[in-house]
Amino acid sequence: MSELSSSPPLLQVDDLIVRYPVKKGLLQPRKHVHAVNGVSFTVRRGETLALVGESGCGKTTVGRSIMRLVRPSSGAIRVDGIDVASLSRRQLKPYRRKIQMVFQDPYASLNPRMTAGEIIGEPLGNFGIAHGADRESRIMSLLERVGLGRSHFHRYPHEFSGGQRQRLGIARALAVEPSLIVGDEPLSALDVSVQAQIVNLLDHLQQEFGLSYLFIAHDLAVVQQISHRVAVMYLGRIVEIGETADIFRAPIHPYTQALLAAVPLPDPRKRRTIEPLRGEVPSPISPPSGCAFHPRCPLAEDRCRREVPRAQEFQAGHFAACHVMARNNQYAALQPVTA
Amino acid sequence: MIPSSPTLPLSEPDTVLEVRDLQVQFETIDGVAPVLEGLSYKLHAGETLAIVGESGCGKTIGALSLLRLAPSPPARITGGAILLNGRDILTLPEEDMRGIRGNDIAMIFQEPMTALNPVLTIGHQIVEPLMLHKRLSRAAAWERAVEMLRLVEIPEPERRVKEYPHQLSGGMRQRAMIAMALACGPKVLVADEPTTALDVTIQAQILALMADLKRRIGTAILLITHDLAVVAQTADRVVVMYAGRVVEDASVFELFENPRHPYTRGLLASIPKLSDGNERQKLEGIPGSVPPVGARPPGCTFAPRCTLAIDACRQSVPALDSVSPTHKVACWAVMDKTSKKELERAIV
Amino acid sequence: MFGYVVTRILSAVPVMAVVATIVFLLLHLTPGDPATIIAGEQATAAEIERIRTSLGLDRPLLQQFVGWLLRILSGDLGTSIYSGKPVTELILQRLEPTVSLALLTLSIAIVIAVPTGVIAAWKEGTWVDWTLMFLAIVFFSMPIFITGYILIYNFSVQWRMLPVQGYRSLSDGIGPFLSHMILPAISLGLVYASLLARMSRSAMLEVLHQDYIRTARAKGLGTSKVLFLHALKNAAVPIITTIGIGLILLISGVVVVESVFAIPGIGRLTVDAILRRDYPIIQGVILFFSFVYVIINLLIDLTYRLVDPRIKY
Amino acid sequence: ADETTLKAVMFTDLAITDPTFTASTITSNFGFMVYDTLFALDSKGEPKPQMVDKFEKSADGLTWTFTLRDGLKWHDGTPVTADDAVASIKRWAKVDSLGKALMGATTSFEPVDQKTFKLVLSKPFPLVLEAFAKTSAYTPFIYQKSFAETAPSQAKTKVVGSGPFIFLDEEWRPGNKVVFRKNPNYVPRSDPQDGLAGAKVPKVDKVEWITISDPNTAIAALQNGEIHYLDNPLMDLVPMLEKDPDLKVLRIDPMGQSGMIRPNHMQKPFSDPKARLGLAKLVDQAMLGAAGGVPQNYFTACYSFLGCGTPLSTERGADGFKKQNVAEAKELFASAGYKGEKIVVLQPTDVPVLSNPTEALVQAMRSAGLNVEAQAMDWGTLTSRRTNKGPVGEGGWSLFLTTGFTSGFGSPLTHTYLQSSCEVGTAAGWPCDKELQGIIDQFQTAATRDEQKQLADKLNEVAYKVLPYVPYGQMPVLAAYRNELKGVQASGIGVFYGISIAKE
Amino acid sequence: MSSTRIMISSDPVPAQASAAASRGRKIARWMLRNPRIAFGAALFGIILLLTLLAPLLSPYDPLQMNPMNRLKPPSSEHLLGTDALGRDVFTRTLYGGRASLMVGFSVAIAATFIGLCIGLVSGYFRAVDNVLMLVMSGLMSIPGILLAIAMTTLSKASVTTVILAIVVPEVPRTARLVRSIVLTIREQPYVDAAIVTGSSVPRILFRHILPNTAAPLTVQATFICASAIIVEAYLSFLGAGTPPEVPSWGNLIAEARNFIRLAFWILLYPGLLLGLTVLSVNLLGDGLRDLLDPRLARQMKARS
Ligand SMILES: Nc1ncnc2c1ncn2[C@@H]1O[C@H](COP(=O)(O)OP(=O)(O)OP(=O)(O)O)[C@@H](O)[C@H]1O
Ligand SMILES: Nc1ncnc2c1ncn2[C@@H]1O[C@H](COP(=O)(O)OP(=O)(O)OP(=O)(O)O)[C@@H](O)[C@H]1O
Ligand SMILES: [Mg+2]
Ligand SMILES: [Mg+2]
Repeated sequence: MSELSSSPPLLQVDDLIVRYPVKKGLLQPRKHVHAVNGVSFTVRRGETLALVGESGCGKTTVGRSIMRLVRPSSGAIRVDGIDVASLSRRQLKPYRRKIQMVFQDPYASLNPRMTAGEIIGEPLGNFGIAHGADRESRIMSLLERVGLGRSHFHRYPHEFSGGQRQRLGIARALAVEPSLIVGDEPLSALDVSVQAQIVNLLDHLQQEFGLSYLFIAHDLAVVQQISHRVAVMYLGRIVEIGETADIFRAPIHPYTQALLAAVPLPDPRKRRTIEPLRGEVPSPISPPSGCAFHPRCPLAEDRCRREVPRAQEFQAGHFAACHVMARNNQYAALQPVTA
Repeated sequence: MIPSSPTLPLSEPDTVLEVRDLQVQFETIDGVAPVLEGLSYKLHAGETLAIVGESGCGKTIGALSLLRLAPSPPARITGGAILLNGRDILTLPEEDMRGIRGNDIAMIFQEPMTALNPVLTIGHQIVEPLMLHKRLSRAAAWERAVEMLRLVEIPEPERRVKEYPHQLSGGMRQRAMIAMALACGPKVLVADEPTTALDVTIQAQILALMADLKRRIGTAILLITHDLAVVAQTADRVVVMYAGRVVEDASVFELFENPRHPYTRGLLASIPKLSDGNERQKLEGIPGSVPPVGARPPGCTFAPRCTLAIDACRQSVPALDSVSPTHKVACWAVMDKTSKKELERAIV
Repeated sequence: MFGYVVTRILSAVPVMAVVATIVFLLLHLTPGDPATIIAGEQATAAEIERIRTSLGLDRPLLQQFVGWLLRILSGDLGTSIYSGKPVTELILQRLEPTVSLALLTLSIAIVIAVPTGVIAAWKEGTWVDWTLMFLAIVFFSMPIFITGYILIYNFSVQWRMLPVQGYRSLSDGIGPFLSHMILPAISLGLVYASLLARMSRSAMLEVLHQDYIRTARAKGLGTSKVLFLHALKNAAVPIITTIGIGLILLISGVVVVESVFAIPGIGRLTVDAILRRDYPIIQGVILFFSFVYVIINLLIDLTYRLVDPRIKY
Repeated sequence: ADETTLKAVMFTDLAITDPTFTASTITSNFGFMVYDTLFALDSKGEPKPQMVDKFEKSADGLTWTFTLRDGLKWHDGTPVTADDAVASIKRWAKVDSLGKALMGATTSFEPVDQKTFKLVLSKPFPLVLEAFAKTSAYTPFIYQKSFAETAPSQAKTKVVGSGPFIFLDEEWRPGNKVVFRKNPNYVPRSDPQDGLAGAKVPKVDKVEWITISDPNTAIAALQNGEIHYLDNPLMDLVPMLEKDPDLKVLRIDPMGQSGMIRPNHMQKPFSDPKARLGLAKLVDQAMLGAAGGVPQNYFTACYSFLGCGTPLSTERGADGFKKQNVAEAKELFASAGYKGEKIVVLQPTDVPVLSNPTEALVQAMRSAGLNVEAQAMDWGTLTSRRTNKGPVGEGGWSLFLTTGFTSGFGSPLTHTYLQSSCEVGTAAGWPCDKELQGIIDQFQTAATRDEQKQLADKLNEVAYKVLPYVPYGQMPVLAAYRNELKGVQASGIGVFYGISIAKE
Repeated sequence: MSSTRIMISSDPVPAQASAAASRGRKIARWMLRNPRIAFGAALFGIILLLTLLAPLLSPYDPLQMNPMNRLKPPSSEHLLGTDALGRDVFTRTLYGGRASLMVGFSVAIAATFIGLCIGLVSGYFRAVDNVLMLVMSGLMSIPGILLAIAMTTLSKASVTTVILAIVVPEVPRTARLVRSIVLTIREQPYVDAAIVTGSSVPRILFRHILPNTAAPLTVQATFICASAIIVEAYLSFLGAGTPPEVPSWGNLIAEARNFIRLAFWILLYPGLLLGLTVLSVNLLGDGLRDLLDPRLARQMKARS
């Protein structure tokens, strides 16, 4: 992993802020959903960065901003050093060959009226990558690469099972030979047995093509399986980021700790005894002052209510944003959360 | 805080609910297709029984059939029996069945958002079964509703009782749902994926709450889920379903420590396990996917995905047989290896 | 809430401006001119010219448009070219019959249609559903005037039970009012009730497949509670929408019914005005309708709130 | 509660209350309710004094002195004066053709005192009394002076009459009903009612004109007893009404209306008289009548331009036109140089009595090989379309059907449709023929009946060559009413004085 | 068929029995499942056939009049009697169907097409959306029939004018329906996927969004067709319809209404055929709606 960290970042996100206007009457003041509130991270070549967090914390929004499906309110997204936000529609096209996306819902992300061949062939046609027989053979090889057969070429999505559909989605993303694939919870709609198939496929593809993944997920167990580094989001901000092993072994932020503690273990002998985190994620329309986590945090202090904590490096490549931990510098003392 | 050791079933505990060879089919104009082909299990008092299986294997239909609420058409119960305290409720007139719903058997559903009526207050929805089954006066029922909300640890229950579902967060809604289900003190609580739609932190809260309530009220819980981790954390016993049939039925320890059915093994091998180590194990997964209703293969339905499948599997359906007093499995391959006779002796 | 209402009413302004422009252009860019009609059957060209000048119809179009707009903005819809009566007064005179007809039709339709829809949805796929919906579609397919004639012929001409035509104000007593209104309201109501019944059914079907209905039944509630409390209250929003749309569609039907039953309502006023090219009335009435449209939509939105607590303003 | 209210459905809705502003007939009807006239026609069509008590004519016929009756009062209580009468007649004369002719022959027309006014002519004018008693188109009703002094192009809406009924403006619902109340102060003449002349005695407390636009509904309402009187019932249903024992059908105006086919004299093909002759050859009057739904016993084929049943009626020159002759028509069109150009026929679909005959005529024209395009429109559009003098390509037209009150046809001077003066102001169709117009003009000085009759013969003969329009028959104006109504008279125009409601 | 199958349920339940079913039984089962479509289509087909075969079925010219032989009751000579101008009612009723159906079809096609264009543009391009929707709201707030009467009476009466007059009030409804579909579909992940994979705007519009409008628009078009046939009759009834020369059902009924009490047959037969046609088209539409997508009902509701 050391050679990974030395290579220059493929994707660099700097202080990304995305707000959605909330529809209101003409007379009411305009409100915003602060979906992403200053997020920074990098993804290096061949690396998988997992973005985890509870529902509504802005994971998808980060992914969509990178794909330029959403226009950020501010901040920079650089791919190979080029700022995505400044690209015109035409310039966007080559950019999109570098980055592709796999979507959460394997049902809704495939046009039900197109055959598997057409779906995978679409990017090939759009980017003028291949034509005629060449295109067909490329489609075939893509199908095979994701574990589908030639016989699937003329089938429609509804004739596939969930896992097969997700394979189609991956094949489509692979068609343009991207460097980075953003996967927005690509596993969460699948059964465990099928999840495992896809995890293995993604792993395999990464090794084969040196792909990078930005892997959005909320299932921490899966994340540990697949990612090199993990970023934990809470209410529009990254509260902790670091190497997977570090995060799982020694989480710093109380939220990360709580999150890990909440994951049920598939072992009846290891039943949880820790009291679950209280309360729920507050509304991103009016996020709490200071550290957004403070209302739920067992360690919250006065300062947390007032001041937004800044990310600090606790260990090489392991950052967290927490006043209390920074003060106590207790991370080293933390015990692994699993019993 | 939560009792961590599962309560092991006694040698012959009282059975609250027994499902015996339940058969359900879908009858459409296109033809008839079986959904449940002989579902059997027992639920004992004070026990949590988990039913697991992949999507589409008939868990929900099975659960709804307990209340005779499977969507009809197309679903129709064509055979078997459901014994509640020894009485077959499939033979009851609809009138009496209503007296059982919400009173003896209560249910909570996966989506707390859609399972609560959005246009009625939480209180109203909790009060309804109380007035109906317990014949409480309106005032008394409302009082009890507030109590129930307090029981499920909803803060400010006096205020929340007058609110509508959309004013509550997802976790609160699921708590309200539980309060509603438990209002009449049912003997059986059927929970169909009660936490699937929730975040892990909230899931942990709800599971903790359910465990706590079970301890305090003693209701038997039928927990339907596809998350084996949740099962491991909460269940006493586990029934594994595949394509409308039970393939394995075991105590939670036996199941996780000594899974017998290839399907169960596959499931377990598919679960990524959270560890504090650095190692990344390889997940195995199960090739293929659950056959849709109406396209199930003959013989053992799992055979096409099974690496151990033998000829017998493709020809006839294996019966659910005991491999230990608390462990049953339906698999030709497994049965082949374990001498049946030997087993029978061991049980006696 | 109040702010919302004000905003909504203000949002009517651009809509009405569009309507005003459409109507003005429609009227003034097409042939046919009121002067010749006013002049009478035997008038000569010179006399027509004289009247045209006196009506200001010889002025440039833009000048007429601006003048008219300015007057509207000052709240003056103008006066009828013919009777010289203020358009506002004419509309107000005609309002009562039309409103009574619409409301009575509405009540009849709702009383018939909603239970029909509920029952059909409940009995989905059975012969009850089939019969009710077949009847609904048959009535829906019947031209209103034919229904009207059939009713007049039987109830008034043959059996002499009810008057043929005309309108009695409610202030003349409920008996005369109803006896004059019942046939028109039925002939209109059948179409409208059919629409509403079909919509109620599909709204109910949609609701009946929702999870919370299953929850309600899992609590042991009886059919009528489930149907009329849990389901209907949720189906109310689409039903109310249909009632609203229907109310707007009703206006088209009212025009026909008012002709058949000689009811002095707004529909007839407009048709007469169009035939005579009484521009101020046509413009006034159509503006009025667009205002009513906005108000009806506003009322519908406000009613949503009554039935659905999720809707906020 | 004991008030008697007569409910009537008129042939159309009252839209305008100023009878000098519009020539529309319903406004005339309205005038006869609330206003009074100096003279009025009796049932034989003779002018008889009405507001005028007595009048004198000088021996040379040039000076006329009129005295108003005693007791004439406006509805506001003020007395009717000679001033009012003179101002009203002058206002009327600005718009009415006969009035213009009269004024053209007048040196002075001034009030003498409260009740007397004097007319001094520059040359003899035989139709002075006919003019004052005119009932068709513009009727010279007497208004208050203040009313009469506004220009006729300015419609007056405030109605203060001196007639037998008072108009209740505040109860007027345009498009729905017009309400009149009995004028308690009206002093009727002592001679009995005869046509529009004689005593006008209001015998009911209220008259309501109700608008029912659907003719079927109107008839059902009459049969159901919801209304008493139905003006101009749908012709087709008249036989049914006649069979109803509760109803009577009366020829209110026995001479009724005359049908006219108006070709456009300004544009091809009908600018050529041969084409007009051809058109006339295609007309089968009985067929057009039947198409219009006129029961046979009510229809009169009429070949007199001055109307049938009028004193000057004549069929001279009409012999070749009494039978449809398609072959001849074809020839005539051919010789007029017709080569299949488009002929645009205006068809007023909202007037059944015109629309159906139009369709029948169109069919006849097509059978003669004419390229006809029938353009459907409502009567309102038609009246405006017909003012377009241009070729058919530019919104012009070739012919349309209309009717006129036969009573106005009796004299060529009052017969608007006959005027062929080649001036702008003639009726749509714009016939232009010096010879014909010459004959018409001679009527201004034709004093004796004989002279007039001779001229009339000549006129009819010339007119059948020139064909300012093609007549297609005559039908009475009818009214149906319930038996309870007593005293309904054939007064030529529906009036409601003299009518009482008998209580069962 | 594949597109419709998708819409029935994303998880079809094929039954074992169906594999062996013969073609005839398949059709029979299809009709059993969609009795409204089957019945509606059959009825509509018969009517269409009758009108198309009019020249073969009737010896008369629909315009040939004979005023002297008017209002004759049905006889062997005139199967359904004659009308007020002595024309053969049977012939006119058949030919009338041609005009009425033509109006119905034309209106349905035109309104659908125009509404589709406006709806697509409005739904996809925010910039013009507000303006277009404002104009649509304006048009919608004018009661359709009044707008139509104004348009037909104020301009030259012709079949085209009538079609236009019926189309205009229908357009906003269709446009809104399409717009709401576009707004929903453009939120679909597969549209995002198309954007991400470099699809151009036209490709997204026509390949990904447009096909989704086909089913609801087909249903909408049938309802528009049915309503257009009725509206044409209303317009004729109010004296603002197709030129009387055109023997549309509306005209036949309008002409006949004055004679109901003398000769009811003139009104009865065109009226009956009109009603049956509208009924058959409505049945077809209803059936199609449920067949194509039960969820469609919701979008139809939102169309106003
Ligand atoms: N188009 C939008 N308009 C307005 N608000 C939005 C929009 N999309 C997302 N949001 C809001 O922004 C916040 C972040 O949403 P986002 O979808 O990025 O979260 P997420 O972390 O992906 O959640 P999940 O796990 O549920 O997918 C949420 O509160 C969401 O409601
Ligand atoms: N109303 C219905 N119509 C048709 N098929 C249905 C219906 N309800 C359920 N099914 C089918 O019945 C089978 C069993 O459904 P069920 O809901 O019991 O599965 P499940 O095990 O609960 O799955 P999940 O984990 O996805 O909830 C599935 O294949 C499903 O597609
Ligand atoms: Mg997301
Ligand atoms: Mg389920």
